[in-house]
Amino acid sequence: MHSEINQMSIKFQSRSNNEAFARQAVAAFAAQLDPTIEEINDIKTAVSEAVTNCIVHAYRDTLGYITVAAKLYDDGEIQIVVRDKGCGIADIQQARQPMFTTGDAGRSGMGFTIMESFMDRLRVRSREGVGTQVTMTKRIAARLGQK
Amino acid sequence: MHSEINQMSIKFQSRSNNEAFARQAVAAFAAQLDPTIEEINDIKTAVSEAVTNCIVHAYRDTLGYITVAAKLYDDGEIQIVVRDKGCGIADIQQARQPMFTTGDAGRSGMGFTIMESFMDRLRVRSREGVGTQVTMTKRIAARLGQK
Amino acid sequence: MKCSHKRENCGIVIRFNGELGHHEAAQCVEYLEKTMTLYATEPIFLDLSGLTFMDSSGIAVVLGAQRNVLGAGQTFTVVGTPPTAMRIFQASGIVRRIQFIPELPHLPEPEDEEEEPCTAKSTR
Amino acid sequence: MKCSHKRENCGIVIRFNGELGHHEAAQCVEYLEKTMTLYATEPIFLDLSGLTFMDSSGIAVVLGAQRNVLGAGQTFTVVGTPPTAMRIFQASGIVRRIQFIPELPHLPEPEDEEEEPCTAKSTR
Ligand SMILES: Nc1ncnc2c1ncn2[C@@H]1O[C@H](COP(=O)(O)OP(=O)(O)O)[C@@H](O)[C@H]1O
Ligand SMILES: Nc1ncnc2c1ncn2[C@@H]1O[C@H](COP(=O)(O)OP(=O)(O)O)[C@@H](O)[C@H]1O
Repeated sequence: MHSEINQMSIKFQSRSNNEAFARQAVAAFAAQLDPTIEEINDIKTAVSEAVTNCIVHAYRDTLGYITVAAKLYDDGEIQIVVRDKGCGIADIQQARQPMFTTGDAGRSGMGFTIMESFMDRLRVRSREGVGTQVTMTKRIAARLGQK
Repeated sequence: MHSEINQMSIKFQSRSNNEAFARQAVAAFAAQLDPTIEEINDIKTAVSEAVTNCIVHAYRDTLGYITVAAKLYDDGEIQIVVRDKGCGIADIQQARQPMFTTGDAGRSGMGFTIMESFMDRLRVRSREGVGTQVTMTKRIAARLGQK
Repeated sequence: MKCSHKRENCGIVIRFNGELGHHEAAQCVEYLEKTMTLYATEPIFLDLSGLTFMDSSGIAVVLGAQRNVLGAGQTFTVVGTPPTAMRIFQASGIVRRIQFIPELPHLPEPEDEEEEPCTAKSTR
Repeated sequence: MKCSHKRENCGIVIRFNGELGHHEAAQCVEYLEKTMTLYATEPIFLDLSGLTFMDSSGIAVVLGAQRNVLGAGQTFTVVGTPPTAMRIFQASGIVRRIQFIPELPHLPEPEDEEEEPCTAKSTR
Protein backbone atom coordinates (compact mmCIF):
# COMPACT_ATOMS: atom_id res chain seq x y z
CA MET A 1 0.00 0.00 0.00
CA HIS A 2 1.05 3.56 -0.58
CA SER A 3 -1.72 5.94 0.49
CA GLU A 4 -1.22 9.44 1.75
CA ILE A 5 -2.01 9.79 5.45
CA ASN A 6 -1.08 13.40 6.14
CA GLN A 7 0.31 16.52 4.51
CA MET A 8 1.43 20.02 5.32
CA SER A 9 3.16 22.95 3.71
CA ILE A 10 5.14 25.89 4.97
CA LYS A 11 5.90 29.12 3.18
CA PHE A 12 8.49 31.68 4.17
CA GLN A 13 10.83 34.36 2.88
CA SER A 14 14.31 33.60 1.56
CA ARG A 15 16.09 34.91 4.66
CA SER A 16 18.89 32.75 5.97
CA ASN A 17 17.54 32.84 9.53
CA ASN A 18 14.54 30.85 8.26
CA GLU A 19 16.70 27.83 7.45
CA ALA A 20 16.52 26.59 11.05
CA PHE A 21 12.75 27.16 11.12
CA ALA A 22 12.29 25.17 7.90
CA ARG A 23 14.30 22.12 8.95
CA GLN A 24 12.78 22.08 12.44
CA ALA A 25 9.23 22.37 11.10
CA VAL A 26 9.77 19.46 8.72
CA ALA A 27 11.39 17.45 11.52
CA ALA A 28 8.38 18.10 13.79
CA PHE A 29 6.06 16.85 11.05
CA ALA A 30 8.21 13.83 10.15
CA ALA A 31 8.19 12.83 13.83
CA GLN A 32 4.73 11.33 13.15
CA LEU A 33 6.48 8.45 11.38
CA ASP A 34 8.41 7.66 14.57
CA PRO A 35 11.83 7.96 12.93
CA THR A 36 15.14 7.32 14.67
CA ILE A 37 17.28 10.29 15.63
CA GLU A 38 19.54 9.45 12.70
CA GLU A 39 16.64 9.44 10.24
CA ILE A 40 15.44 12.79 11.58
CA ASN A 41 18.95 14.19 11.20
CA ASP A 42 19.09 12.96 7.60
CA ILE A 43 15.80 14.69 6.81
CA LYS A 44 16.82 17.94 8.53
CA THR A 45 20.10 17.94 6.62
CA ALA A 46 18.48 17.36 3.23
CA VAL A 47 15.86 20.06 3.87
CA SER A 48 18.55 22.45 5.00
CA GLU A 49 20.54 21.89 1.79
CA ALA A 50 17.52 22.43 -0.45
CA VAL A 51 16.33 25.53 1.41
CA THR A 52 19.81 27.03 1.54
CA ASN A 53 20.04 26.59 -2.24
CA CYS A 54 16.87 28.67 -2.69
CA ILE A 55 18.30 31.41 -0.50
CA VAL A 56 21.85 31.44 -1.88
CA HIS A 57 21.26 30.57 -5.53
CA ALA A 58 17.62 30.96 -6.59
CA TYR A 59 17.12 34.35 -4.93
CA ARG A 60 20.78 35.33 -4.82
CA ASP A 61 20.34 39.11 -4.77
CA THR A 62 16.65 39.29 -4.08
CA LEU A 63 14.02 38.29 -1.53
CA GLY A 64 11.50 35.68 -2.59
CA TYR A 65 9.19 33.02 -1.21
CA ILE A 66 10.13 29.42 -0.56
CA THR A 67 7.58 26.67 0.02
CA VAL A 68 8.28 23.32 1.58
CA ALA A 69 5.52 20.73 1.30
CA ALA A 70 5.60 17.34 2.96
CA LYS A 71 3.42 14.27 2.65
CA LEU A 72 3.38 11.15 4.77
CA TYR A 73 2.36 7.74 3.44
CA ASP A 74 1.06 4.68 5.26
CA ASP A 75 4.10 2.65 4.25
CA GLY A 76 6.35 5.00 6.23
CA GLU A 77 7.45 7.17 3.33
CA ILE A 78 7.90 10.91 3.57
CA GLN A 79 7.95 13.05 0.46
CA ILE A 80 9.36 16.56 0.70
CA VAL A 81 9.05 19.16 -2.06
CA VAL A 82 11.07 22.39 -1.86
CA ARG A 83 10.02 25.05 -4.37
CA ASP A 84 11.27 28.48 -5.35
CA LYS A 85 10.43 30.99 -8.09
CA GLY A 86 14.03 32.04 -8.48
CA CYS A 87 16.58 32.05 -11.29
CA GLY A 88 16.35 28.37 -12.14
CA ILE A 89 19.13 25.97 -13.16
CA ALA A 90 20.44 25.95 -16.72
CA ASP A 91 22.08 22.50 -16.64
CA ILE A 92 20.65 20.24 -13.95
CA GLN A 93 22.99 17.33 -14.67
CA GLN A 94 26.02 19.55 -14.20
CA ALA A 95 24.51 21.15 -11.07
CA ARG A 96 24.09 17.73 -9.48
CA GLN A 97 27.78 16.80 -9.87
CA PRO A 98 29.66 16.63 -6.57
CA MET A 99 31.76 19.78 -6.03
CA PHE A 100 30.06 21.76 -8.79
CA THR A 101 29.04 25.16 -7.51
CA THR A 102 28.31 28.60 -8.87
CA GLY A 103 28.40 29.96 -5.32
CA ASP A 104 31.12 31.70 -3.34
CA ALA A 105 33.83 30.21 -1.11
CA GLY A 106 31.21 29.32 1.49
CA ARG A 107 29.62 26.77 -0.88
CA SER A 108 31.18 23.38 -1.40
CA GLY A 109 29.05 22.15 -4.29
CA MET A 110 28.03 19.19 -2.15
CA GLY A 111 24.37 20.14 -1.53
CA PHE A 112 22.71 17.87 -4.12
CA THR A 113 25.16 15.06 -3.31
CA ILE A 114 24.20 15.21 0.38
CA MET A 115 20.47 15.32 -0.45
CA GLU A 116 20.96 12.24 -2.63
CA SER A 117 22.87 10.27 -0.07
CA PHE A 118 20.73 11.23 2.95
CA MET A 119 17.40 10.58 1.22
CA ASP A 120 16.25 7.60 -0.86
CA ARG A 121 15.33 9.50 -4.03
CA LEU A 122 15.95 12.99 -5.37
CA ARG A 123 14.27 14.62 -8.37
CA VAL A 124 15.15 18.10 -9.58
CA ARG A 125 13.00 20.06 -12.00
CA SER A 126 13.90 23.58 -13.02
CA ARG A 127 13.33 26.22 -15.65
CA GLU A 128 15.57 29.21 -16.05
CA GLY A 129 13.82 32.38 -14.96
CA VAL A 130 10.87 30.41 -13.59
CA GLY A 131 12.13 28.45 -10.62
CA THR A 132 13.23 25.14 -9.21
CA GLN A 133 11.44 22.25 -7.55
CA VAL A 134 13.36 19.62 -5.59
CA THR A 135 11.46 16.45 -4.61
CA MET A 136 12.99 14.09 -2.07
CA THR A 137 11.57 10.92 -0.58
CA LYS A 138 12.70 8.69 2.25
CA ARG A 139 11.20 5.55 3.69
CA ILE A 140 11.22 5.42 7.49
CA ALA A 141 11.62 1.83 8.62
CA ALA A 142 8.87 0.50 10.88
CA ARG A 143 10.30 -0.12 14.32
CA LEU A 144 9.34 -2.45 17.11
CA GLY A 145 6.81 -0.73 19.31
CA GLN A 146 5.72 1.67 16.59
CA LYS A 147 2.13 2.73 17.09
CA MET B 1 9.15 51.48 15.51
CA HIS B 2 6.98 48.60 14.47
CA SER B 3 8.16 47.21 11.15
CA GLU B 4 7.77 43.65 10.02
CA ILE B 5 11.07 41.79 9.87
CA ASN B 6 9.98 38.27 8.95
CA GLN B 7 6.93 36.15 8.22
CA MET B 8 5.90 32.59 7.53
CA SER B 9 2.78 30.51 7.20
CA ILE B 10 1.98 26.85 7.61
CA LYS B 11 -1.00 24.95 6.26
CA PHE B 12 -2.12 21.51 7.34
CA GLN B 13 -5.13 19.23 7.70
CA SER B 14 -7.36 19.24 10.78
CA ARG B 15 -5.94 16.01 12.19
CA SER B 16 -5.19 16.02 15.89
CA ASN B 17 -1.67 14.64 15.38
CA ASN B 18 -0.82 17.91 13.61
CA GLU B 19 -1.27 19.91 16.81
CA ALA B 20 2.25 19.10 17.96
CA PHE B 21 3.65 20.00 14.51
CA ALA B 22 1.84 23.36 14.54
CA ARG B 23 3.00 24.47 17.96
CA GLN B 24 6.56 23.28 17.35
CA ALA B 25 6.77 25.01 13.98
CA VAL B 26 5.59 28.31 15.47
CA ALA B 27 8.02 27.88 18.37
CA ALA B 28 10.90 27.28 15.93
CA PHE B 29 9.99 30.51 14.09
CA ALA B 30 9.44 32.56 17.27
CA ALA B 31 12.92 31.47 18.45
CA GLN B 32 14.29 34.24 16.19
CA LEU B 33 13.11 36.78 18.78
CA ASP B 34 15.30 35.08 21.42
CA PRO B 35 12.44 34.43 23.83
CA THR B 36 12.80 32.86 27.26
CA ILE B 37 11.67 29.26 27.74
CA GLU B 38 8.59 30.60 29.51
CA GLU B 39 7.69 32.90 26.62
CA ILE B 40 8.10 30.02 24.16
CA ASN B 41 5.85 27.86 26.33
CA ASP B 42 3.23 30.60 26.40
CA ILE B 43 3.26 30.83 22.61
CA LYS B 44 3.13 27.05 22.15
CA THR B 45 0.21 26.83 24.55
CA ALA B 46 -1.79 29.59 22.85
CA VAL B 47 -1.16 28.10 19.38
CA SER B 48 -2.15 24.68 20.65
CA GLU B 49 -5.46 26.04 22.00
CA ALA B 50 -6.31 27.84 18.77
CA VAL B 51 -5.38 24.90 16.54
CA THR B 52 -7.23 22.40 18.73
CA ASN B 53 -10.34 24.59 18.44
CA CYS B 54 -10.19 24.34 14.65
CA ILE B 55 -9.91 20.56 14.86
CA VAL B 56 -12.51 19.96 17.57
CA HIS B 57 -15.04 22.71 16.86
CA ALA B 58 -14.60 24.25 13.40
CA TYR B 59 -14.21 20.94 11.57
CA ARG B 60 -15.95 18.80 14.18
CA ASP B 61 -17.10 15.96 11.89
CA THR B 62 -15.09 16.82 8.81
CA LEU B 63 -11.54 17.23 7.59
CA GLY B 64 -10.47 20.72 6.58
CA TYR B 65 -7.42 22.94 6.26
CA ILE B 66 -5.95 25.11 8.98
CA THR B 67 -3.44 27.86 8.34
CA VAL B 68 -1.21 29.45 10.92
CA ALA B 69 0.60 32.61 9.86
CA ALA B 70 3.18 34.39 11.97
CA LYS B 71 4.91 37.74 11.64
CA LEU B 72 7.83 39.12 13.59
CA TYR B 73 8.34 42.84 14.20
CA ASP B 74 11.49 44.78 15.01
CA ASP B 75 10.14 45.77 18.43
CA GLY B 76 10.06 42.12 19.47
CA GLU B 77 6.40 41.50 18.76
CA ILE B 78 5.09 38.29 17.27
CA GLN B 79 1.68 38.17 15.66
CA ILE B 80 0.04 34.79 15.10
CA VAL B 81 -3.08 34.28 13.01
CA VAL B 82 -4.90 30.92 13.11
CA ARG B 83 -7.54 30.48 10.40
CA ASP B 84 -10.11 27.85 9.53
CA LYS B 85 -12.96 27.58 7.05
CA GLY B 86 -15.14 25.65 9.45
CA CYS B 87 -18.53 26.15 11.07
CA GLY B 88 -17.82 29.55 12.60
CA ILE B 89 -18.92 30.94 15.97
CA ALA B 90 -22.46 32.28 16.42
CA ASP B 91 -21.82 34.34 19.57
CA ILE B 92 -18.15 35.27 20.03
CA GLN B 93 -18.67 37.05 23.34
CA GLN B 94 -20.29 33.97 24.84
CA ALA B 95 -17.62 31.69 23.34
CA ARG B 96 -14.87 33.73 25.03
CA GLN B 97 -16.38 33.30 28.51
CA PRO B 98 -14.27 31.08 30.79
CA MET B 99 -15.80 27.57 31.07
CA PHE B 100 -18.14 28.06 28.12
CA THR B 101 -17.87 25.12 25.75
CA THR B 102 -19.97 23.38 23.13
CA GLY B 103 -17.52 20.48 23.18
CA ASP B 104 -17.58 17.13 24.95
CA ALA B 105 -16.26 16.19 28.40
CA GLY B 106 -12.70 16.50 27.13
CA ARG B 107 -13.13 20.26 26.65
CA SER B 108 -12.97 22.63 29.60
CA GLY B 109 -14.11 25.82 27.91
CA MET B 110 -10.82 27.44 28.94
CA GLY B 111 -9.18 27.70 25.50
CA PHE B 112 -9.87 31.38 24.79
CA THR B 113 -9.17 32.29 28.42
CA ILE B 114 -5.74 30.64 28.22
CA MET B 115 -4.96 32.33 24.87
CA GLU B 116 -5.89 35.66 26.43
CA SER B 117 -3.80 35.21 29.54
CA PHE B 118 -0.73 33.72 27.81
CA MET B 119 -0.62 36.31 25.01
CA ASP B 120 -0.82 40.11 25.16
CA ARG B 121 -3.80 40.56 22.83
CA LEU B 122 -6.43 38.28 21.33
CA ARG B 123 -8.87 39.14 18.54
CA VAL B 124 -11.49 36.70 17.29
CA ARG B 125 -13.35 37.17 14.02
CA SER B 126 -15.85 34.62 12.82
CA ARG B 127 -18.79 34.10 10.50
CA GLU B 128 -21.10 31.14 10.79
CA GLY B 129 -20.61 28.74 7.92
CA VAL B 130 -17.58 30.66 6.70
CA GLY B 131 -14.88 30.22 9.31
CA THR B 132 -12.95 31.71 12.16
CA GLN B 133 -9.77 33.77 12.44
CA VAL B 134 -7.96 34.15 15.74
CA THR B 135 -5.23 36.81 15.94
CA MET B 136 -2.87 36.82 18.90
CA THR B 137 0.11 39.05 19.60
CA LYS B 138 2.82 38.95 22.19
CA ARG B 139 5.79 41.21 22.80
CA ILE B 140 9.01 39.38 23.58
CA ALA B 141 11.09 41.48 25.95
CA ALA B 142 14.58 42.37 24.75
CA ARG B 143 17.11 40.58 26.90
CA LEU B 144 20.67 41.34 27.82
CA GLY B 145 22.94 39.78 25.27
CA GLN B 146 20.27 39.68 22.60
CA LYS B 147 21.76 39.84 19.15
CA MET C 1 3.44 11.01 25.43
CA LYS C 2 4.34 8.02 27.58
CA CYS C 3 2.22 6.90 30.53
CA SER C 4 3.65 4.62 33.20
CA HIS C 5 3.02 3.74 36.83
CA LYS C 6 4.98 2.39 39.76
CA ARG C 7 4.27 1.48 43.36
CA GLU C 8 5.98 3.83 45.81
CA ASN C 9 5.79 4.02 49.61
CA CYS C 10 3.05 6.60 49.47
CA GLY C 11 0.85 4.81 46.93
CA ILE C 12 0.60 4.28 43.18
CA VAL C 13 2.43 6.93 41.19
CA ILE C 14 1.30 7.45 37.60
CA ARG C 15 3.73 9.38 35.40
CA PHE C 16 3.09 11.26 32.17
CA ASN C 17 6.16 11.99 30.08
CA GLY C 18 6.21 14.23 27.01
CA GLU C 19 3.59 16.56 25.54
CA LEU C 20 -0.04 16.55 26.69
CA GLY C 21 -2.40 18.28 24.29
CA HIS C 22 -5.79 17.36 22.88
CA HIS C 23 -4.28 14.62 20.69
CA GLU C 24 -2.69 12.83 23.64
CA ALA C 25 -5.51 13.41 26.16
CA ALA C 26 -7.63 10.37 25.29
CA GLN C 27 -4.70 8.04 25.87
CA CYS C 28 -4.02 9.67 29.26
CA VAL C 29 -7.66 9.44 30.35
CA GLU C 30 -7.75 5.77 29.43
CA TYR C 31 -4.49 5.02 31.22
CA LEU C 32 -5.65 6.79 34.38
CA GLU C 33 -8.98 4.97 34.42
CA LYS C 34 -7.37 1.56 33.85
CA THR C 35 -4.72 2.07 36.51
CA MET C 36 -7.06 3.58 39.09
CA THR C 37 -9.45 0.65 38.66
CA LEU C 38 -6.57 -1.78 39.11
CA TYR C 39 -5.53 -0.17 42.41
CA ALA C 40 -8.98 0.71 43.67
CA THR C 41 -8.03 1.02 47.33
CA GLU C 42 -4.73 2.83 47.11
CA PRO C 43 -3.77 6.48 47.10
CA ILE C 44 -3.11 7.63 43.54
CA PHE C 45 -0.50 10.24 42.68
CA LEU C 46 -0.29 11.74 39.19
CA ASP C 47 3.27 12.91 38.59
CA LEU C 48 3.35 15.62 35.91
CA SER C 49 7.00 16.59 36.35
CA GLY C 50 7.89 14.83 33.09
CA LEU C 51 5.52 16.95 30.97
CA THR C 52 7.36 19.06 28.40
CA PHE C 53 4.11 20.70 27.30
CA MET C 54 0.49 20.90 28.43
CA ASP C 55 -2.50 22.92 27.25
CA SER C 56 -6.09 23.18 28.55
CA SER C 57 -6.72 19.55 27.54
CA GLY C 58 -4.89 18.68 30.76
CA ILE C 59 -7.73 20.19 32.81
CA ALA C 60 -10.27 17.59 31.71
CA VAL C 61 -7.72 14.81 32.12
CA VAL C 62 -7.14 15.73 35.78
CA LEU C 63 -10.84 16.38 36.46
CA GLY C 64 -11.71 13.00 34.98
CA ALA C 65 -9.17 11.28 37.21
CA GLN C 66 -10.73 12.94 40.24
CA ARG C 67 -14.11 11.54 39.16
CA ASN C 68 -12.53 8.07 38.90
CA VAL C 69 -11.85 7.95 42.62
CA LEU C 70 -13.52 4.76 43.79
CA GLY C 71 -13.75 5.40 47.55
CA ALA C 72 -12.29 3.09 50.24
CA GLY C 73 -8.86 4.57 50.66
CA GLN C 74 -8.36 5.82 47.14
CA THR C 75 -7.27 9.45 46.97
CA PHE C 76 -6.05 11.48 44.01
CA THR C 77 -3.20 13.98 44.20
CA VAL C 78 -1.30 15.79 41.44
CA VAL C 79 2.46 16.05 41.92
CA GLY C 80 5.28 18.08 40.39
CA THR C 81 3.25 20.20 37.95
CA PRO C 82 5.56 22.33 35.74
CA PRO C 83 5.07 26.14 35.99
CA THR C 84 3.24 26.73 32.68
CA ALA C 85 0.86 23.83 33.33
CA MET C 86 0.26 25.17 36.85
CA ARG C 87 -0.87 28.50 35.44
CA ILE C 88 -3.42 26.62 33.34
CA PHE C 89 -4.77 24.70 36.33
CA GLN C 90 -4.89 27.92 38.31
CA ALA C 91 -6.84 29.76 35.62
CA SER C 92 -9.38 26.94 35.55
CA GLY C 93 -9.97 27.02 39.28
CA ILE C 94 -9.54 23.27 39.73
CA VAL C 95 -6.66 23.88 42.15
CA ARG C 96 -9.43 24.53 44.69
CA ARG C 97 -10.96 21.08 44.19
CA ILE C 98 -7.94 18.86 43.64
CA GLN C 99 -4.79 18.64 45.70
CA PHE C 100 -1.61 19.80 43.94
CA ILE C 101 1.68 19.18 45.74
CA PRO C 102 5.22 19.94 44.58
CA GLU C 103 6.79 16.58 45.46
CA LEU C 104 5.85 13.05 46.43
CA PRO C 105 5.50 12.74 50.21
CA HIS C 106 8.72 11.28 51.60
CA LEU C 107 7.51 8.35 53.64
CA PRO C 108 9.67 5.95 55.57
CA GLU C 109 10.17 2.45 54.18
CA PRO C 110 7.08 0.19 54.41
CA GLU C 111 8.67 -1.69 57.37
CA ASP C 112 8.15 1.31 59.71
CA GLU C 113 4.48 0.69 60.13
CA GLU C 114 3.85 3.47 62.65
CA GLU C 115 4.35 6.34 60.26
CA GLU C 116 2.51 5.81 57.07
CA PRO C 117 -0.11 8.54 57.01
CA CYS C 118 -0.27 8.44 53.27
CA THR C 119 -1.10 4.77 52.89
CA ALA C 120 -3.01 4.53 56.18
CA LYS C 121 -6.44 4.39 54.63
CA SER C 122 -5.48 1.85 52.03
CA THR C 123 -4.86 -1.10 54.34
CA ARG C 124 -7.63 -3.63 54.23
CA MET D 1 25.24 28.72 17.55
CA LYS D 2 27.79 29.61 20.20
CA CYS D 3 31.52 29.75 19.54
CA SER D 4 34.00 29.65 22.38
CA HIS D 5 37.63 28.73 22.97
CA LYS D 6 39.79 27.58 25.83
CA ARG D 7 43.41 26.68 26.40
CA GLU D 8 43.94 22.99 27.10
CA ASN D 9 47.12 20.99 27.54
CA CYS D 10 47.21 20.03 23.91
CA GLY D 11 46.61 23.50 22.50
CA ILE D 12 43.77 25.93 21.86
CA VAL D 13 40.38 24.22 21.68
CA ILE D 14 37.64 26.05 19.79
CA ARG D 15 34.11 24.78 20.45
CA PHE D 16 30.98 25.19 18.35
CA ASN D 17 27.72 24.58 20.18
CA GLY D 18 24.30 24.38 18.51
CA GLU D 19 23.30 24.24 14.85
CA LEU D 20 25.73 24.98 12.03
CA GLY D 21 24.00 25.71 8.73
CA HIS D 22 24.55 28.37 6.07
CA HIS D 23 23.09 31.07 8.33
CA GLU D 24 25.58 30.38 11.12
CA ALA D 25 28.61 29.65 8.92
CA ALA D 26 29.85 33.25 8.51
CA GLN D 27 30.00 33.71 12.26
CA CYS D 28 31.98 30.47 12.64
CA VAL D 29 34.45 31.40 9.90
CA GLU D 30 35.04 34.77 11.51
CA TYR D 31 35.51 33.27 14.96
CA LEU D 32 37.99 30.69 13.68
CA GLU D 33 40.02 33.29 11.81
CA LYS D 34 40.14 35.67 14.77
CA THR D 35 41.10 32.95 17.24
CA MET D 36 43.66 31.29 15.00
CA THR D 37 45.34 34.66 14.39
CA LEU D 38 45.43 35.31 18.13
CA TYR D 39 47.18 31.99 18.79
CA ALA D 40 49.31 31.90 15.68
CA THR D 41 51.90 29.46 17.01
CA GLU D 42 49.74 26.95 18.83
CA PRO D 43 48.02 23.76 17.78
CA ILE D 44 44.35 24.46 17.10
CA PHE D 45 41.63 21.90 17.81
CA LEU D 46 38.08 22.44 16.58
CA ASP D 47 35.71 20.56 18.87
CA LEU D 48 32.44 19.78 17.06
CA SER D 49 30.98 17.49 19.72
CA GLY D 50 28.51 20.22 20.75
CA LEU D 51 26.94 20.49 17.29
CA THR D 52 23.27 19.49 17.29
CA PHE D 53 23.07 19.93 13.52
CA MET D 54 25.40 20.49 10.59
CA ASP D 55 24.89 20.60 6.83
CA SER D 56 27.32 21.01 3.92
CA SER D 57 28.03 24.59 5.04
CA GLY D 58 30.34 22.97 7.61
CA ILE D 59 32.64 21.75 4.84
CA ALA D 60 33.69 25.26 3.81
CA VAL D 61 34.03 26.31 7.45
CA VAL D 62 36.52 23.53 8.15
CA LEU D 63 38.35 23.98 4.83
CA GLY D 64 38.67 27.69 5.54
CA ALA D 65 40.15 26.99 8.97
CA GLN D 66 42.72 24.68 7.38
CA ARG D 67 43.69 27.54 5.05
CA ASN D 68 44.10 29.83 8.07
CA VAL D 69 47.01 27.77 9.40
CA LEU D 70 49.82 30.25 9.83
CA GLY D 71 52.82 27.92 10.06
CA ALA D 72 55.32 27.86 12.97
CA GLY D 73 53.72 25.24 15.20
CA GLN D 74 50.14 25.90 14.29
CA THR D 75 48.26 22.77 13.31
CA PHE D 76 44.54 22.25 12.76
CA THR D 77 42.63 19.17 13.92
CA VAL D 78 38.89 18.49 14.09
CA VAL D 79 37.69 16.68 17.21
CA GLY D 80 34.51 14.86 18.27
CA THR D 81 32.53 15.19 15.03
CA PRO D 82 28.97 13.84 15.49
CA PRO D 83 28.00 10.90 13.18
CA THR D 84 25.74 12.78 10.74
CA ALA D 85 28.30 15.56 10.35
CA MET D 86 31.01 12.94 9.80
CA ARG D 87 29.08 11.46 6.89
CA ILE D 88 29.02 14.92 5.31
CA PHE D 89 32.76 15.37 5.72
CA GLN D 90 33.32 11.89 4.35
CA ALA D 91 31.15 12.54 1.29
CA SER D 92 33.15 15.68 0.56
CA GLY D 93 36.49 13.90 0.71
CA ILE D 94 38.07 16.47 3.05
CA VAL D 95 38.71 13.72 5.60
CA ARG D 96 41.72 12.89 3.43
CA ARG D 97 43.17 16.40 3.79
CA ILE D 98 42.31 17.34 7.35
CA GLN D 99 42.85 15.33 10.51
CA PHE D 100 39.67 14.19 12.26
CA ILE D 101 40.08 12.58 15.69
CA PRO D 102 37.39 11.31 18.06
CA GLU D 103 38.73 12.92 21.24
CA LEU D 104 41.19 15.53 22.42
CA PRO D 105 44.62 13.97 23.01
CA HIS D 106 45.01 13.25 26.73
CA LEU D 107 48.24 14.95 27.58
CA PRO D 108 49.86 15.09 30.98
CA GLU D 109 49.72 18.35 32.91
CA PRO D 110 52.02 21.11 31.54
CA GLU D 111 54.51 20.47 34.40
CA ASP D 112 55.60 17.13 32.92
CA GLU D 113 57.73 18.70 30.29
CA GLU D 114 59.09 15.47 28.87
CA GLU D 115 55.85 14.27 27.38
CA GLU D 116 54.14 16.98 25.48
CA PRO D 117 54.20 15.83 21.89
CA CYS D 118 51.14 17.87 21.06
CA THR D 119 52.41 21.25 22.20
CA ALA D 120 56.07 20.53 21.42
CA LYS D 121 56.26 22.68 18.33
CA SER D 122 54.46 25.61 19.90
CA THR D 123 57.13 26.58 22.46
CA ARG D 124 59.02 29.68 21.54
N1 LIG E 1 17.22 26.33 -6.09
C1 LIG E 1 18.20 26.62 -6.95
N2 LIG E 1 18.06 27.65 -7.81
C2 LIG E 1 19.05 27.95 -8.69
N3 LIG E 1 20.21 27.26 -8.77
C3 LIG E 1 20.40 26.23 -7.94
C4 LIG E 1 19.42 25.86 -7.00
N4 LIG E 1 19.90 24.78 -6.31
C5 LIG E 1 21.11 24.50 -6.83
N5 LIG E 1 21.44 25.36 -7.81
C6 LIG E 1 22.67 25.34 -8.62
O1 LIG E 1 23.28 24.06 -8.48
C7 LIG E 1 24.61 24.20 -7.98
C8 LIG E 1 24.97 23.01 -7.09
O2 LIG E 1 24.16 23.00 -5.93
P1 LIG E 1 24.61 22.18 -4.67
O3 LIG E 1 25.02 20.80 -5.09
O4 LIG E 1 23.53 22.26 -3.67
O5 LIG E 1 25.93 22.88 -4.12
P2 LIG E 1 26.14 24.37 -3.54
O6 LIG E 1 24.84 24.86 -2.98
O7 LIG E 1 27.16 24.18 -2.49
O8 LIG E 1 26.61 25.21 -4.67
C9 LIG E 1 24.60 25.54 -7.27
O9 LIG E 1 25.90 26.08 -7.15
C10 LIG E 1 23.68 26.36 -8.19
O10 LIG E 1 24.38 26.80 -9.33
N1 LIG F 1 -12.35 27.76 15.51
C1 LIG F 1 -13.60 27.61 16.03
N2 LIG F 1 -14.65 27.28 15.24
C2 LIG F 1 -15.90 27.13 15.76
N3 LIG F 1 -16.17 27.29 17.06
C3 LIG F 1 -15.17 27.62 17.90
C4 LIG F 1 -13.85 27.78 17.44
N4 LIG F 1 -13.07 28.11 18.51
C5 LIG F 1 -13.89 28.15 19.56
N5 LIG F 1 -15.16 27.86 19.22
C6 LIG F 1 -16.33 27.85 20.11
O1 LIG F 1 -15.99 28.54 21.30
C7 LIG F 1 -16.14 27.70 22.45
C8 LIG F 1 -15.14 28.05 23.52
O2 LIG F 1 -13.83 27.77 23.06
P1 LIG F 1 -12.65 27.62 24.10
O3 LIG F 1 -12.67 28.74 25.06
O4 LIG F 1 -11.40 27.43 23.31
O5 LIG F 1 -12.97 26.30 24.92
P2 LIG F 1 -13.08 24.77 24.47
O6 LIG F 1 -12.26 24.58 23.23
O7 LIG F 1 -12.54 24.01 25.62
O8 LIG F 1 -14.54 24.51 24.23
C9 LIG F 1 -16.04 26.31 21.90
O9 LIG F 1 -16.64 25.33 22.73
C10 LIG F 1 -16.74 26.44 20.54
O10 LIG F 1 -18.13 26.44 20.69
